[in-house]
Amino acid sequence: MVVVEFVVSFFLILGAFFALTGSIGLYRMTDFFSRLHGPTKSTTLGVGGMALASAVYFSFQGNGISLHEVLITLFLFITAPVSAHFMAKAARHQRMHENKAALPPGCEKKTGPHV
Amino acid sequence: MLTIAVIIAFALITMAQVLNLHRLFTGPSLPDRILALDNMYIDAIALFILVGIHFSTTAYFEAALMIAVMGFISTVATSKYLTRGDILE
Amino acid sequence: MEILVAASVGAMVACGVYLILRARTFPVVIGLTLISFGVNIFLFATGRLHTNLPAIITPEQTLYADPLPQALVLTAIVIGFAMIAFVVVLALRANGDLHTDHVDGQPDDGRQKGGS
Amino acid sequence: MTLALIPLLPLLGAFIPCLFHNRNLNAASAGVIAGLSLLLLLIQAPAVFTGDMPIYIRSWIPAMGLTFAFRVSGFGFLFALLVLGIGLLIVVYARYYIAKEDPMGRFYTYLLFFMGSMLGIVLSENLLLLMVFWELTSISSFLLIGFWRYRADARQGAFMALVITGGGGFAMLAGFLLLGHIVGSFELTDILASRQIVQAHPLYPVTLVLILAGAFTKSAQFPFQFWLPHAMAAPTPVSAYLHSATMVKAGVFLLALMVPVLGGSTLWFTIVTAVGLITLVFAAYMAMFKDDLKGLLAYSTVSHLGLITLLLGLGTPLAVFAAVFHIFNHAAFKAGLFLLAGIIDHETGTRDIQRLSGLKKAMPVTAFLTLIGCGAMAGVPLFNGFLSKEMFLAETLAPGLTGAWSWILPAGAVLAAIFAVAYSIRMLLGVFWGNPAEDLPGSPHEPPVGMTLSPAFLMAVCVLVGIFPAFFAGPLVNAGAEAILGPDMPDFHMAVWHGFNMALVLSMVALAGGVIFYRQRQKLFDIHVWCSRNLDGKTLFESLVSHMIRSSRRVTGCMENGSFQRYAALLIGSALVLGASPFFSDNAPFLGPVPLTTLDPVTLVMGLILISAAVATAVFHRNRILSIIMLSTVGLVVSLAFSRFSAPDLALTQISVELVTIILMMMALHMLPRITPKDSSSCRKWRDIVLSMLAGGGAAAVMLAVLTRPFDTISDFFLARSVPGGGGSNVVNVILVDFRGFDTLGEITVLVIAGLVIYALLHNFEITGPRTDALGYPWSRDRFPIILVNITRPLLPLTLLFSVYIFLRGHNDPGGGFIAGLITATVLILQYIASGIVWTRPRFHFDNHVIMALGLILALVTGVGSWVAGYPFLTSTFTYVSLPLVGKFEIASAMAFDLGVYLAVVGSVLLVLVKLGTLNSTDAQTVSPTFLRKKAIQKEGH
Amino acid sequence: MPKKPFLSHGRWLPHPLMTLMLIIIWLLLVNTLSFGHIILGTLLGAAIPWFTNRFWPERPWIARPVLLFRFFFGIFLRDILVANLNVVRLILQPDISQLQPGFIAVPLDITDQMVICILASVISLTPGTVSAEVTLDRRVLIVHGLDIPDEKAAVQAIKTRYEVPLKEIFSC
Amino acid sequence: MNHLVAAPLLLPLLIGAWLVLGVDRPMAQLRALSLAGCLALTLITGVLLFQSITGPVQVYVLGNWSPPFGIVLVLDRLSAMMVFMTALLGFFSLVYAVHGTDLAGKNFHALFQFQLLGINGAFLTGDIFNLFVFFEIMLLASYGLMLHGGGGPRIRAGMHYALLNLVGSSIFLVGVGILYSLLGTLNMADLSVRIIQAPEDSAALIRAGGLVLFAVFALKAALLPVYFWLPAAYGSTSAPVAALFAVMTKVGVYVIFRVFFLIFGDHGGAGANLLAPWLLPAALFTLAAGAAGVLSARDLRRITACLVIVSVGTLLAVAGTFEQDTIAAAIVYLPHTTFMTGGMFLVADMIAQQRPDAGGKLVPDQPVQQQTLLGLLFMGTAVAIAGLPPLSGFFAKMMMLMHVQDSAGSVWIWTFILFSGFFGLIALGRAGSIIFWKTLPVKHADPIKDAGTQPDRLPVFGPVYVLPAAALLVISPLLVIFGQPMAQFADTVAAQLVEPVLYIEAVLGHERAALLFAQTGGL
Ligand code: NA
Ligand code: NA
Repeated sequence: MVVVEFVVSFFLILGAFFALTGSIGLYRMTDFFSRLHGPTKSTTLGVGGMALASAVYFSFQGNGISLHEVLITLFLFITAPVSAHFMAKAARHQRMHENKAALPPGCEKKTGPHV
Repeated sequence: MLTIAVIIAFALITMAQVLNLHRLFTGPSLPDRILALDNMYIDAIALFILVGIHFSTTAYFEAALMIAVMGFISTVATSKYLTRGDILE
Repeated sequence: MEILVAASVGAMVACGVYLILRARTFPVVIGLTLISFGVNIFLFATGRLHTNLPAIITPEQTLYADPLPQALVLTAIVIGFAMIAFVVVLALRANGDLHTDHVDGQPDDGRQKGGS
Repeated sequence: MTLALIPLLPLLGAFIPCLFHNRNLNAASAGVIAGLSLLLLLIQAPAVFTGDMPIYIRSWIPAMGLTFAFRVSGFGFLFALLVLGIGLLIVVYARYYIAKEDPMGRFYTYLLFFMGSMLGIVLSENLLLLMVFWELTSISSFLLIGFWRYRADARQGAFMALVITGGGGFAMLAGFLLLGHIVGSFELTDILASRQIVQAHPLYPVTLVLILAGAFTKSAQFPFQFWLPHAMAAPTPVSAYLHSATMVKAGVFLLALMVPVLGGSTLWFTIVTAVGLITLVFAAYMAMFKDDLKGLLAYSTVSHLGLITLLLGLGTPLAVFAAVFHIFNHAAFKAGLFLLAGIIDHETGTRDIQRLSGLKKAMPVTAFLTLIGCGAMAGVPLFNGFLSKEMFLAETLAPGLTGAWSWILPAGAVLAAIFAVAYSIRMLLGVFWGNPAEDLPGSPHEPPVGMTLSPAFLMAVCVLVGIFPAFFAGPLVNAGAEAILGPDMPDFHMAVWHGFNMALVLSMVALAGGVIFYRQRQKLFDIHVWCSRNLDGKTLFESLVSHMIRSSRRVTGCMENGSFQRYAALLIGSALVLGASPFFSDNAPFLGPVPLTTLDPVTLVMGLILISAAVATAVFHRNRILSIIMLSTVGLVVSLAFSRFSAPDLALTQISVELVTIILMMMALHMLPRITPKDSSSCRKWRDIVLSMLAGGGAAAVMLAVLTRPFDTISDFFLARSVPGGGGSNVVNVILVDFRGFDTLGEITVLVIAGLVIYALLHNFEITGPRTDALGYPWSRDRFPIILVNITRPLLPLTLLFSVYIFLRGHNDPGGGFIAGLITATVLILQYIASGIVWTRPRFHFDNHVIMALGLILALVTGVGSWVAGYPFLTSTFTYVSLPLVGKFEIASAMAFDLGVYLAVVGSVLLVLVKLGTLNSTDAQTVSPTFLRKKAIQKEGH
Repeated sequence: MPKKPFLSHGRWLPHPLMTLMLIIIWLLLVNTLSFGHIILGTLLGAAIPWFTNRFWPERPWIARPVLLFRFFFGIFLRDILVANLNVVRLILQPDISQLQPGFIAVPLDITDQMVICILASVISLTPGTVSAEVTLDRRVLIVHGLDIPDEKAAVQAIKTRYEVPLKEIFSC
Repeated sequence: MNHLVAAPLLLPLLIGAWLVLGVDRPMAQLRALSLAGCLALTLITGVLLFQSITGPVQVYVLGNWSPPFGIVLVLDRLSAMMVFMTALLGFFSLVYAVHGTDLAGKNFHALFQFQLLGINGAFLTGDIFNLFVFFEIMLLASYGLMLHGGGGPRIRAGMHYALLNLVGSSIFLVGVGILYSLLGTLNMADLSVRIIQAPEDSAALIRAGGLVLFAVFALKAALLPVYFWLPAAYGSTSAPVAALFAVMTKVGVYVIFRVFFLIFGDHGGAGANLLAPWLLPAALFTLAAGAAGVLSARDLRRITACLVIVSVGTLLAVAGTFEQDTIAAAIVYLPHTTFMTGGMFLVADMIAQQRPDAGGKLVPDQPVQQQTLLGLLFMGTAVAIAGLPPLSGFFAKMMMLMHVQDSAGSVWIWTFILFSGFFGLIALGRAGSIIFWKTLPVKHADPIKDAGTQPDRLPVFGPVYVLPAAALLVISPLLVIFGQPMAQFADTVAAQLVEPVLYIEAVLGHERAALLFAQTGGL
């Protein structure tokens, strides 16, 4: 049981740490696109990890295996890139990248940002 | 041990939420705020999970799953509002 | 805990009321939504605040949170949703028909003298 | 019953003349009805003259002391006779008077209506019944005065009469109610016998004033006299009938009726006498200057009514006797004079004394009759008017008033008599004597015999009574006076000659004075014009009415200024004031005894996030999309709060509802201004801030007060019965679908209605959003980004599975039909968002109306199903079924109900959002769904 | 000559892969392996794809499931973990001004939209990159990198590490 | 259990759902269904009214969960009268509406049925939260009906109406929440028992909860200072809807009666006589404001709308004395004023339709086509409303004045009622005189210039069109002729209302009600 507790605790703290890191990225980074990385990756992974921790925890509560928390991770991993993609799209639509970073060569000939 | 771990996790997530809130309020752009809100949603999942472990109940699993499944819809809708105006066209 | 909940209800109601008193339909709708959040929490809390006592009958649990206000709030949320949907659309329709989103359907604010 | 028929015949038969299109039939039917009624009245005559008082009583509304009761007192008989007798004459006269173009049937209808009402007044035994008829005369006279609706003066006159007499009626109603209250009965017999009780009662003065107000308005007493002359815009028969003989006499009838119970007090004496005197003199004075014949007669009428009022005010037996006598006399001569004036008008086309002149050659009969009438009006001996007037003069000399004021009554009386003589002479000489007028609109000649008949009859009465009063009027007047006076009846013998006395002297003075006045009339006219420019009652009335309208418009406009902000502030303010009021008088501590629970840091931080997000929603409200984002933050934290405090179902519901709400709001926002302009002054803003602080503070305070109080609830029952009785362990869900399933049925009905209303609102509605985004960039050309399209499509089955899961487990765990429905609807909406309406609609081609209606019907049918088992609506049932291999599972009727909820939610949410989405999408809107489906299938084929 | 799909689809089972997934998810959701739920899950797994078939006309098929397996666990999960540690380091480093964020344009060889999406998602979930835009002609994927000292190398890394395996797995 | 008690709710719900289902069916079918439903509802409620007069208070225990746990419907005489009134008025409004009003927009008939459902629910429910639900049904349907057909003024007025009522709904929930949080129950009968046992220190809170509810009910009933939504809303919506709405303010009045007699009546407890200091002044000011509105209105519809306010003010001023006999008088007045104002909306609409230029505005125009018919209808209704004999208004008013005589504030009530009647008389007299008498010369159609346009522009109403207004008017003399039975009935209604023991006994059984006996010292 101690092992389980340890595993759960480890994953919880690690996950929470990742989640916090995501928010720190959101807080610290200087432009929108850089801010995007923390939440999309760290937070998703962190919360996904915490869900796994929860699965482990409930699997050892005496009510049989509980894996449904895995679904949280699964769905997070499916949806998080979509959100990120869309927010980036919105930001690009608002020309937020034009001052911050140079356009890649492939985009230059296109008119405007909505390549 | 687990109790302490949960408390630490709570503290970390709460701090994360505060940082999210900061970004939500300061922006400066709308995508920034949407991003902050989106992150708050995801961190809310963490809170549901922690509450579940803390109280040793599965009652909040559905809420967590619900956000994971559907939370992105509002982000998508808001982003589409910004890029297309017309969300449902 | 109780103070925090009370303060939250108060904040939502206060901000909601402030928004309701704006001159345009949209802030009013937002205000109504905010108020309904606050009122839902209020109604919910009439069953008192319980930690970790969800009203799902299990053999282990003997104490439960008051389920009745929860049911009421559920109903209130749904009804509130229907109402908000309606006013949102009404605001839209008013904007289309009256060519203004002023709550009084008056484009200019020349009549403000009555109130301010 | 015959007694009740006297007023009822004309009332109920009033519509009959209207049925004919033949003028003779109009008149004849009216005449027959009036005649029948008269016959019924005369049947009562023997009893009345022997001092009996036939009464007919039928219970009507005992709860309010209203009986259907009539009586024929001597006084009532006299009046009824006048009403019916003169009424019949008017019927005959009007047949010739009313022009072909005018709707004669309607005229007679109104006339009979009035006749019945008037009879009702004079024959009622119940005071409330009397009141009914009283107001009916107001209505019927309104219709009669306004008969020539196309004439402005008729309309104004009618309106004025209605307002004054109707308003007076309200006062009288109040007075009657008080009187009945004091006496304890509304039967006249009881009331008339209760003089002591009434006059000793503290409410007596109020009662008296209210009843007098009613009587004075009806009888056009000062200061209400002005409506009567303007009522002369009515057809002349109406003037003759209503405004001289009958209706205006209703006031004095009432005064006389009330003498036994209300009269005799100083108050009565003071008010009634004073009003009578002023009216008498003032109206007589005014009559002298009227060029319009009917105007002259109208003022004369007012004056004579004043005379009668004055007599009743004096209240001595002889005075009352004189009053009754004068009522009779005045009715006869004045009605006759009006009819004659009508003839003159009818034949010459004008009633202007200035223009009329020397008609006696062309209209000798008319002239002769007018002579009689004027004689009677002036109080010339041998005409009936002389008799009662002399009695009047005698009474004014009686020691009614003492001291310094004793001279005023005789002086006023004589003055009025002088005026009366003067205007009578003017009427007679001005019209008939002098050189024949030449420029008259019509060519004067005698009218048809039928028209002369009625005035001739009346003038004959004047003369006959004037010469043989005891024979022709004696019994009638005696009976009338006796009915009022009872044992006080004076032993008075009517005769032309009472010897040489003071009254006779005064009569003579009046006659002589009148002649002199008439001679000197030009000087008087000058003075009059100089001093009476602003004395016009009509102008006063109209300015009063328009002032009332204007000021009420001001008041209304001031309160009801059309500003929602004000209305909302008032509503919220009212709730605050009401809610706060109990605490001002309450000594108990505001907070209860229950200790506060400890606060953990996480909850604290989340609470602070909630509060700051709420504040941000308000602070950023002008940037609308930002405000929505803040709002959805609040929603998220609220959902967390629900889970924090043991409400998983609520957390789920809150999240899903929140999601749909945000989508909806943004869809609408696209077609609304993005920024809220600055509308409010800072003053207004501060007012709002204060009000919202109070509201929020109030809510918070009450919340806190509530949370610190002990609690005892019926919920234990739900917790105990949920599993055994409701078959589910999620108590919240069991409450929703079972214990309080009716609420839920109502709730989904609300959703369905919202769908319907929104659909109706958006039907045939077009609006376009802006062409660029908020920063001025053109919209992205990527309508349906492939990432979204391709992720959402496989996501659909997954999420539907999730919603099935949420649905099925709802009864035992958090979830249920509502949330499942919202998930289904949302993921379907997501398809619309991702792939567009054109693509999606044909793939989900159920009519959303039908889905939600089916949901509602399913829920309803489930509820009704319990009738089969003999239980009330919505009684649930459940059973456990065991299947081999599958195991034991539960089947509950609540599931069917919840399925109904599910369908209703899916249908209504889709209906609303899709309809809203198609608003701005031209291709989806203009093309029919079937076409879209074809097109999409074609595309698929490629 | 199209390759044989991993699981063939028919009229009654339009998306067999999805059916399988639904059954698994159902059992995960209900958290039991009881026979009743397996039946129910199978019923749902069959019914829902049938019901939503019209919404998902595309029939993605996996040419090389083994490769998918390898890609998922060998590259994807590993990268996620490593990349995250990397991102954590980048975020938490004291001086973030040293970062060189920027956009890169990844020319796409894949044409299947679904696979483009998967690629985009994978990119977003892995090292310091977020796919920000697919051009309207679906030929170029624009990616934002948190720290891209060398654009060309980054483009190349993405193409070789993710695009090529995906192209093989889905054979497009 | 008598299932008929639930019928006034289930029938419109079923018909409404059915109408939604057949949304694309031909209008004739929808109309037939809607009318049939309304007719059936009228008959059923008629039977219920009869049962309530002859029998005891009936309780319908929904879901078979005995009160106070489940929701109950309670049919006492007052609620029976109200549902019957609603059905009757609804039927006639609907008959009027099928002449074209229902074509002006979508979903009219379904909304109409749901409106009836909401109103009936508010009358029948014995549960305070369920009352909220029915309020919302009623309001949402009313928003739809009010806005039906659209147009600027309607939208503008509807916006205010809807927004204010939404604020009201939130306040309602706060009120319910306060009561529940202290008394722990939602059943109104149970509340009235529990309030007796409530601890001393909660009294102020309970009273605050009750008064907050009053603010909401005042909004529905249109009392000062929260009535301002009404004139514009009723004045701008379609006629049959306005006619039906004549009963909506009465829902507010009814609920004030119900809640503040049953729960906060004078039978002791923390909330005793809660409304006593508030109702009368509010009602009197409403009365005055309504009368001022009547006088200041510029068109007939608005006059009628303000008359609705007057009628509410009158009702509540009289009821504000809280005595059985005055309540009885108010209950006699209630159907009268509802039907007459409802009828007046229809008459006003018919008049407006036949006036080519002015419509309902009080300015001269060509004479209406059907002078006699419309004139008679107008005059009859006006006479009834202004409180002139021989129609019901006079008797109702007389009865009210008579019965408030001994109550506190009677002088004010008398003054206000009499003056408001006077104002009504002036306004209606003026209106009638302008509309029917002060006519402009008829513009004769120029056969060349207006070929084909002029003749069919103004409608001529057939008997069925006129029937609703006429039928409503006929109710007035009937109320007079059967004045005594009506008065007796009203007295029994008032008795049930003022002495709610029978109600409580019917809902909670003798034992619980006995608590009330104990408190009041036996009855
Ligand atoms: Na659209
Ligand atoms: Na990512």
